[in-house]
Parts: sequence; structure tokens; C-alpha cells
Amino acid sequence: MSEKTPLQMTIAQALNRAHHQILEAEPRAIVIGEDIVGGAGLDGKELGGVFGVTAGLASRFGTSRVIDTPISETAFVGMGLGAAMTGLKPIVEVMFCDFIGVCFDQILNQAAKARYLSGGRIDVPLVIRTTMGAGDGSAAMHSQSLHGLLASVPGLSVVCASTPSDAAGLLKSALAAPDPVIMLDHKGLYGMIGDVEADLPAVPIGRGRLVLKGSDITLVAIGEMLVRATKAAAQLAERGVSVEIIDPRSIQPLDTDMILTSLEKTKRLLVVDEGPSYGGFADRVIAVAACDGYSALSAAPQKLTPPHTPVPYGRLLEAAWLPSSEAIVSKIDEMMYEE
Amino acid sequence: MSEKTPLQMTIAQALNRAHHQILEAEPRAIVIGEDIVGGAGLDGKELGGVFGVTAGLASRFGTSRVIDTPISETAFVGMGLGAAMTGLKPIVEVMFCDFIGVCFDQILNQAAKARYLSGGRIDVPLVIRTTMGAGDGSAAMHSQSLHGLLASVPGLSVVCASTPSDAAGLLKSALAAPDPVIMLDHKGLYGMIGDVEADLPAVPIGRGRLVLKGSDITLVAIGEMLVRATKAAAQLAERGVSVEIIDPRSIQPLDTDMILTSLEKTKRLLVVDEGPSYGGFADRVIAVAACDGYSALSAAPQKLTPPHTPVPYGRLLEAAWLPSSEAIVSKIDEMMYEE
Amino acid sequence: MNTLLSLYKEASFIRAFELHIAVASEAGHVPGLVHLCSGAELVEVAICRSLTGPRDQVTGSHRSHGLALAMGADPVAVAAEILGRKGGLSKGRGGTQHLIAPERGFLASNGIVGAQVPVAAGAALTAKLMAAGGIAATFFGDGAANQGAVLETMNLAVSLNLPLLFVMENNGLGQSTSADYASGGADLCARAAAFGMKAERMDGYKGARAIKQSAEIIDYVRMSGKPAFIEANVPRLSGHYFGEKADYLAHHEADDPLEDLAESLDSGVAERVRLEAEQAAHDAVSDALNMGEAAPEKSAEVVL
Amino acid sequence: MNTLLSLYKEASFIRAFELHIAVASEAGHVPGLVHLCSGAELVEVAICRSLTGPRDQVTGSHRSHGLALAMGADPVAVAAEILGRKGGLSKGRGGTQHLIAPERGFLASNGIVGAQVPVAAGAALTAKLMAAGGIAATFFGDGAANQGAVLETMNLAVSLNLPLLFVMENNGLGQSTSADYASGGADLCARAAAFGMKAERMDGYKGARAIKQSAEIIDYVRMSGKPAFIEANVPRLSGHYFGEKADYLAHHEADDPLEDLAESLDSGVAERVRLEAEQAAHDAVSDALNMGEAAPEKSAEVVL
Ligand SMILES: Cc1ncc(C[n+]2csc(CCOP(=O)(O)OP(=O)(O)O)c2C)c(N)n1
Ligand SMILES: Cc1ncc(C[n+]2csc(CCOP(=O)(O)OP(=O)(O)O)c2C)c(N)n1
Ligand SMILES: [Mg+2]
Ligand SMILES: [Mg+2]
Repeated sequence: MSEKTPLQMTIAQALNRAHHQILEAEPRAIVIGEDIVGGAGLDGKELGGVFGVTAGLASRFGTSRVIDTPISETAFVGMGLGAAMTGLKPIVEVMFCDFIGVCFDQILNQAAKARYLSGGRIDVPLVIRTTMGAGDGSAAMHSQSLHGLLASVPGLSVVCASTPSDAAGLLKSALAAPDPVIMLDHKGLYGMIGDVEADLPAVPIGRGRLVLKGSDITLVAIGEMLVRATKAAAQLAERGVSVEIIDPRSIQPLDTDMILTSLEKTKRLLVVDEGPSYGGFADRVIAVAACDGYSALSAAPQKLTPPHTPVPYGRLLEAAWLPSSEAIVSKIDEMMYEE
Repeated sequence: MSEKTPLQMTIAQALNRAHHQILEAEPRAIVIGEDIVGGAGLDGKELGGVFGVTAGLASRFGTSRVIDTPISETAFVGMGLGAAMTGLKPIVEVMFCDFIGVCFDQILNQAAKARYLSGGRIDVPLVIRTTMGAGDGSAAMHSQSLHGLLASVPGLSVVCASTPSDAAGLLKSALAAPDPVIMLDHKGLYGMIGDVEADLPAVPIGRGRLVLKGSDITLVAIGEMLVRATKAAAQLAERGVSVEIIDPRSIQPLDTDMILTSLEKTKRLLVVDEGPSYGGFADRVIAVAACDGYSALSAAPQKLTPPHTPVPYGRLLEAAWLPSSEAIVSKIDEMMYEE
Repeated sequence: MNTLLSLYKEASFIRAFELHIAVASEAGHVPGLVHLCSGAELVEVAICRSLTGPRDQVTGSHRSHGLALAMGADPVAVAAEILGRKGGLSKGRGGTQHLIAPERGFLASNGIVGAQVPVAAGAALTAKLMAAGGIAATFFGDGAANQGAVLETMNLAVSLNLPLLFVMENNGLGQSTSADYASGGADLCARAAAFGMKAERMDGYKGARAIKQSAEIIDYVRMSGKPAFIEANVPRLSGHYFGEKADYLAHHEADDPLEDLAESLDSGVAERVRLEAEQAAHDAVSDALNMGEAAPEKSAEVVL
Repeated sequence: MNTLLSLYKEASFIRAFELHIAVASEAGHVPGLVHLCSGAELVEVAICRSLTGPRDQVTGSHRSHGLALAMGADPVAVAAEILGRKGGLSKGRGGTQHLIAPERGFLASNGIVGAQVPVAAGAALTAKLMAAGGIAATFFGDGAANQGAVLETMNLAVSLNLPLLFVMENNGLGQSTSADYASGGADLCARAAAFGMKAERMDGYKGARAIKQSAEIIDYVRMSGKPAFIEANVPRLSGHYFGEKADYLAHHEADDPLEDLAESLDSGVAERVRLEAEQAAHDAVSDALNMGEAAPEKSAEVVL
């Protein structure tokens, strides 16, 4: 039972701990990426990953299982896939999701299709971990939110954790899954502190998390947008507007049941997302509501997303680009008022 | 006026003719791709492209403007981009849209963002031509429909022509556009014959085409699905169900006005698409209807898409995978009946 | 049976197999286009002879019928997959460019030029970590040699010391483009060597030598745990895809390695072996043809 | 002013510019992380001296502040872009990794390792077709040298005969990973040569020689219309990004090419030139700092 005493740690720490537990428990698990050991070929200290998530792994499990690579995402994502097809369980880190462009074929055509092309015979226990999200001045090529784009590829599961325990728990489920899972961490949330159980229980892929119970409107969001949504909801609560917040956690498969059940009650939907305004995750959720929850709705479902442009660099520009909690409040005000 | 006498030709022929006219009229236009001349370094005849679209260009305009490349999509799509940024107007052919995986960074991060990253200063008159669509036994890596995925990237326009005159006309507009345009031709439609005007007038990007007037339901489709939708509508008409069919032609920007206007009249929407069932073009259109056309709708908007799997190879499998015109008929029957 | 004769037998079987696939294609029994390996059989059989699945794993290109057979995949299941039949390796889901028989050491073939190469690096990594003496090999063309995926993987394999054999079949053509044009006349074997690998040329017309050379270089990869590279010259005897009107090849007439090989054998014996192989291939393809077309299963969307 | 002295002046300006950017960053005025080019100035200035925009166009990596300046981009506009200010080259939309000044021949820098290289091939193609004597040059790191985009473009440039100069700045490190590890000890200059290009090493500590060598090789590219490759050894004097705790570099202390250069000059003159450069850089960065932060425009979404 002492295992169940909650600990406090950041998302980065929870992920680091989960990596340690996974490599300890599963001899077939390996980790592959750039600078995840860090200092390869040098005589200094290990870097342990750009965000510290892989710290200490190499010195504990050795560099044959924790593997630094050249800057060759196509080659090493493909290597992870091949390893997964032949009996290993690789966690491949792609530093930023913006970099999937350089290795997209290995994701779109190779990893996503391997099981199907084998007529179902081959397991592909491949995890690709990457980061997403704007807000820290990293500009157009280190700030994108490509969870929706990735989730549209048949054959891939996509998860986005927004708490330390979900991060650790989803990583564990991803590793256990027989098919490729892409996990995107929001960079802005790595420092977020939360309770985790010491043994980091797995969190099932495909199940959302009810963040806040409410009755007037359903709000779906992940990552930093979830943080802002929660803030907005607190403000709205003071004024008597009751927001139900769902963190889907899993982008694909999506917990449509949870969303539709919530809509039965609230009859209104707002999706807040950093992904693209057209054809992104927000549209996917809207489509679920419109196609399958139409009769529950009492008003048009709405989305709040950034303008349909690349992520800008300057601080004011980036702040204006991202949906703010104030914008969420006014959007909900508007939606409540319209009826 | 004799220029206006319509001619009959296939989509492939119309595209070929449009290429000839473009290279003739615009000295800065060039064409880049694999086997588009064909026979480079050999002593035989030119191939003129795998689908014949670039036939005769090299012998007329020379191999300095019609350029065969090694199989290096990243390098030559990037080359097209760099050429567009420095004053040329390249049409870059990527044989199948399935291959965008190997050059996605040059599309996602480079071409799509160049104007924005220059603060609007740089024109990027780059056209990427590629093919899409299932139905000919080409299997999982030569049959995808990635129009929706591409359209979700801010900075890109995406067009899909479904008639010879639209194919030629959209290519002309794409070439004239100051920003990157991706044009996807449905392989199954290259042989489709239609009327074109000899001078191949430009077709504006962003404007849909009303294919069939109707009053009971709005159906949105492109490519082969449009062909099947038209067939289904004819069948339904016999039974008194009046289908309005919209060919959006442009995936991004989307002619939302045309769709919403149609919904005002029909109050029902069906999207039929070969793209993915989750997070694809169908969801995008549904979201437009749900968010902006909600009050017009009298029933849940619906989509008909393939199962969320890779494209299968076997003939029966592929046929079962693709939405058939019968399936469209029953889906519409169901939707009409439900009320 | 002596080595050369059995090489001839296996290669003849593949040649005949492709021939019967071509016949089936002409008759309308193949869903899409097929890329036949005719001309490369000898090299493929010679190299695969030193590889044993599932410990060793091979990946190949779009042109992999022969390679799958050379690794020992069931010919009927291979033919059935190419024909989109129920009994196919992947129940007709994958098709001609997606042959998968890892139990025999044939991990995958691929529709994207070069994409099979990084995947083989993964199989090599598994072999390295499992330390059971396995290696991986990956076959690709002269056209693929210019793809980032291939070039990156050469570097990766050197950097990480992966037991991975790169086999480039240089048939002088990538679709309709000459290898010389596509690589600007570069010496592709020397280019691979410059990545820091052992790299050798193999004469695709010399069976005995190819077998010996393969055994040696595969032994080197196995023992050293390092990558190596083979450039094998082979002819492309049947168009880019079967049925192609290859007008870009004006006066192209390539010698046939199998004919050369046959000449070095006792002609009566060779002819008998060839006829047997022909018969076996005929039987395999017609057995496959007699299977029902692959059809949807009600159960899961996953395998449709 | 003699050649070496003016080289020293320009390089010192870039060094000081980076220093003031670092100061601004410490003070919280830079939106994100900056990758400073300190250590590579000499090579960059020496090479860019033989290039003239807009006829010639250059693309660079994430570490391109100095390169943009070396091509003649307005220092205030460069600083303002890095600081996310209104007067930035791209009105603060792009930022430190996305400097764009094509009017000066600096076409673009890039956040994706290696992605600037194919783009430069396009500029080279334009130069070739325009036939006005222009060429393109692209700068990238030893880490980028292993990216498919870079390797493919080397082949493409050879295949198509593009007037494109590849400049690899080998600072021995890609983020925290040694170049030796990342390329398995391969000789990157020889590797480039194996693609079929003229390829040379440049000593990043020898200013006079670098200027002469650049002039010659750029002349070669211009005249022959063919690609060429330079591997320049340079130190990375300020961490991967400014402020990084680079513990992976235990006993790393690199010589400074600028100090070496200064020693070869009259010390009084050198010091005066350095101080002037320092003052000019200070002024440029503070002018930029005094500009308002870049803010949204009401007009078009396109430029937000
Ligand atoms: C990334 C990608 N680009 C282009 C193609 C189209 N294509 C298929 S095979 C081929 C030629 C390949 O040449 P090579 O590698 O020499 O193999 P060969 O066909 O000669 O065996 C091309 C261009 C593809 N399938 N994938
Ligand atoms: C495709 C891609 N992978 C990884 C990164 C992260 N990253 C940025 S710079 C860098 C190191 C680059 O090393 P090198 O090319 O040697 O340039 P240097 O920083 O030494 O100048 C890495 C790994 C990136 N931006 N893009
Ligand atoms: Mg070839
Ligand atoms: Mg470096």
C-alpha cells in the first residue's frame, strides 16, 4: 500500500521516472533519440535529454539500450520501427513534433501501415515521444501542435498528457500497446507539478478524463489550452456559468462516449485547441458532436483556435496568436448569450 | 471567338495542354520532377511523365526548363521552393501524394511558412502537382488521399480538379498564385473526357462548382467520389430525392459560402470522401456546417468515408473499402428517412 | 546437387515465377502493376544463401518477389499475395510491393523508394541487442541510392555499428532515368565506402563468385557487428513494371545472367533443372490463382 | 584598410553583436533561445566576401546571425528580428532562426537542421537559368551533414550541375553529440567528394588563407556551374544555445580564431578596430531594443 502514497512531481520528472520503471521492468524496452544520453563521444557529463526526461537512463541501463543518434530522424525512426517489428519495444524520441516533417514517411507509410500490410500478423510496439505547443518564443518550427494531423493517419494512436500521472501512465500504456503510439508532451507543461502514485499506474489509451463537472457547456481541450480552459472556467463559475471540462488525453482513439455523454447534459460544445483552425483536432471533435451528438446539441458547436498562420516569434504576437483564457471566457459568454 | 470553341479531351490531355501554354506564356515557369522528361541519360524516346501529363514539354522547351531529377523528393521539392523564392515559377511534380512523407518538411515547414517568416515580403509562387486516390490496385502506398492533411497546414492552398477544364484552369491559377498551391489529381480520373475551351481559362482558387442543383440534401465530394455521387444522385432522382452536389475544387481555401448557401436550401449535408474518416477533409466540411450553418441544418450532417485503415490491395477488398455509389444511395435514403 | 546447379535451380524458379505472374497479369488477374525482378535472381539467391531467417532479416524494395522467395517464403503464399488472393502472405491486404514473411527472415518490402532501408537498421539493432549472431540485410536500387532515407541509414549504421548489409542492385535505371544521370556519374560503391563502410562490387553475372563473396562479406558483418555494402550490377530484363512500353531504352539489350550460368553447366542437366523449376513455379502460381479473391472479414476494421 | 584588418573588423563586429544579443537575452529581452555563431565569424566573413547579393544567395542554419550580417543585412533589422521587435527583418514574425534578407543575398535561415540546403539548390537553379553569373551557397553544421536533406542535395547538385557551394562548419558538435560519434569517424570532406564534387578543407583559424581559398572556390563554382564543398573547422565558443550549461564538455577549451587573427595584426590598430566594432554592435542592438515589440496588425491574418 505504501506504493500508493502520492508523490509530488513535475511532468518531466514523472516521465523520467516512468522511463526508469519501464526499462527496469521490460528488458526489451530501449530508448532512441538525439542527445537523450547526451555527450556521446565526449568526456563530460550526460545531458539526459533536452528536457531532462531521459536523465540517468544511460548510466543505469547502458548505451546499448539508451541510444544517442546522429541527426537523422528518418533513419532512426525507421530503425525504431524495424526494432519494434523484430521483438524490441523502442521509445523513440523526436525532439519537437515540428521535426516529423523530416521523417514523416516512416510514420505515415511505414509505422502506421505495418500491421495492416502484414494482414494483422506483426505487432508494432513502437512509441514515438515528441513535444508540441507554442508559448515560449520558439517560433514557427519549434512550436507546432500536430496532434490532429498525426491522429488522422489510420494505424496510429496519438496521446497528449496534461498531468504528471497521465504522462507517466500513458507512456506505460503506449509501451504496452501492440501498435504504434505517438505521445506529444506540451513543452509548456513540463514543469507542471501534480500528484502521482509511486508505481505510476498505466492510464488506458482511449479514455478521457473529466477535469471539471459542469452543466452549461462542454469544453474539450488538452495541454496548455486545458490549463487556460480551467482558469476560464473558474472565472465563469463566479458568474454562475458552469463549464464541464474534458481532457480527452487520447486524440486517437478519441473517447467519443465521454464527449457525447457530456453533451447530453450540457447541450453545448466548445473545443479550444492550439492545432490548426481548419482540418485539425478541433474539427474532428466538432464533427463527432455534429454527426453523433446532433440531437443533444441546442446550439452550434464552436471552436477556438489560433489564426490559420504559422506560429509567430515576437512575444506580443505569440500571445495574441494563442487563445487566451480571456478569449475562452468571452467565447463562452457569447455562446451562452446567443440562445 | 474561335478560341472559345470547346474541345473534347481527357484530364491528362488538358493538363498537358495547360503545361504547354504555361511554359509558352511564362518564361519563368519551369517543371521539375522524376521521369517527367523521362529517359534522362539514355538514348531512347522521352517518357513524358508516368501519366503523360508532361509529354512533349522537354523537346519543346528544353531540359533546362523541364528538369528530370534523381529520386530525392526532399531535395527537389526544396529546390522548387528556393527557385520560387528567387524569381522562378516552378511546377514540381511528386508522382504520388503518398510520397509527401519523404519530403514533408519542405512542404510543412519550408514552403508553407516562407511568406509568413519573411513578414510577408517574399512571394512563393510554387506549385506542387501530385496524384491521389484509390481504385486501381496500387495498394497502401500509392493510393492515399492526403488532400485534407495538406490543407490543414497554414500557408498552403490545396486544389483537386474533377473535370478537364477545372484541371487546366486550376493549374493556371496555381501558377499565377503568389503562394504555394498543391494540386492533387485523382488518378482514376485522368482518362475522364470533358469539354474545355481552347485557351483553357483560369479557374479561381477558392470557388466551388455547383455540379447539380437539388433541394433535399447537399452532397460535397471531389474526384472519384464525385463521380460516384453523381451516379447516386441520378438514381435517387428517379425516386424523387433531389440531391444538390457541390464540387469544392479547392480544399483550402474552401468555398464555405457555396456550401452554407446550399444548406440554407437543403438543410441536410453529406460529405463523401476518400480521405480518412477521422480528422480528414470530411470532418473539415462537417465542422463548417456545424459551426457556421447550424441553424440551417434540420438533421445531423453526415459523412461517408472508407474504414479508418490503410488502402487494401485485393480487388474485392479495395472495392469494399471505397464508398460505392450504392452506399451513397443508402446513406442518403437513411438520412431522408430519419426525419 | 552442386552449388552452381542449385543456384541455377533456385534462380530459374524465381525467373519462371515472375513469368507466370506476368502471364496472370496479362490475363487480368493481378490488381495493380507488378515490378518483376527478372535479371537480379542470381545475385539475390547468392546473397540470401548466407542468410537464415528468422535470425537474419531482410528488407527489400518494390521489386521483391524474388527476394522473398530467395529467403524461403512460401511461393504459393507469395503468389497469392501478389494476386490479391485469400491465401496470400497478408491475406491480400498488402500486395506485390508489401511482401512480409518475417518467419522466413523476409521482414518487409516497400512501395516507397528507399524506405525499407531504415527499417532494416531496426532489425540489425534487434540482432545486435539479442546477440544471437543475426544480422540484417537490405536490398535497394541505384535510384534509391539517392534517397535521404538510404544515405542517412548508411551513416547511422556506421555510427551505431549495426550489423547491416546494404545491397544495391544497380540495374542502371530508376524507372526511366539512367543511374548515371541520377547520380551525376558518381561511383556509388566508392560513395558508400566514404561513409566508413567496407564496400565491394559484385558481378551479377558470376554466380560462383557471388556466392563466395556473399558468404565472406556476410561473415564479416556477422563477426564484426559492422555494416557493409555491396553494389551488384544486374540487368532489368522486364521493364520498370511488367507491360511497360519502355521506349526510352532505344537499343537496350542486356545479357541474361541465367543464360550465362546455364552455359557453364552441363546443358542436359541444366535444362532438366530449368524445366522442373518452371513446372514448380507454374504450379505455385496456379495454386494461388485457384484460391478465392481476398475478401473483407466481418470482424475488425483493422484487417478490414 | 588592408584585407586582414577589414576581415578582423567585420568579424569583430559579429562577435560583439552576438555578445550584445547575449546580454539582451540575459536581461530577458529575447523571446526564445538564441544560437550564437561565436567562433565561426572569420570563416563566414571570409567566404561571404566573395558573394554579392542579390545575385548570389546564401542560406544558413539555426546559427545564422553572423551569416546574415556577413552578407550585409542591416544589423539593426537583424537585431530587431532576434529581439522580436517591430523593425525586424520580418517584423518579428520569424525570429532568430528565421532571418531573411534576400535583397542582400541572404535568402533564409532555418529551424530544421539541414532544411536550408535544398532551398539553396533552388537559388542555384535560378542563378543557373538566369545566367547572370550568380551562385548560391549554403552553410550547415557537422550534425546537419548526416541529414537526408543535405545528403540528397549534394547528389542533386552534382546530378543537375548546380552552381552551389556547400559550406560545412565543423565545430565538432551537434548539440551535445560529438561529430565523430555522429558520423562514425567518417571524413566528411572525403564523403562529400565521393558525391562527385570538388571538396576542400578550410582552416577556420587562418583568415588570409580562408579569403583566398574562398575566392578561388567560389570562382570555380561560378565559372564551371558546378557544386563544390568546403569543410571549415571552427570552434563553438558559446554553448549550443546561449546560456546552456554544457556539462558534456568537460575539459573543452577552444582557441579563438579572432584572438589568433588579432595577434597577427598591429596590436594598437587591432584594438582600435575592435573597439569601434564593439561600439557599432552595441549601438545596433540598442537601437533595436528601443524599437517597440512587434505587435499584431489588424489587417490580414496572413501576417497576423
Ligand atoms: C519516394 C518515392 N519516389 C518515387 C517513387 C516511384 N518509383 C517507384 S520505383 C522507382 C524507380 C526506382 O529505381 P531503383 O531504386 O533503381 O529500383 P529499380 O526499379 O531499378 O529496381 C520510382 C521512381 C516511389 N515509389 N517512391
Ligand atoms: C530535424 C531537426 N532535428 C533536430 C533538431 C534540433 N537541433 C537543433 S540544432 C541541433 C544541432 C545541430 O548541429 P550542427 O548541424 O553541427 O550545427 P551547430 O549547432 O553545431 O552549429 C539539433 C540537434 C532540429 N532543429 N531539426
Ligand atoms: Mg534501378
Ligand atoms: Mg556542429
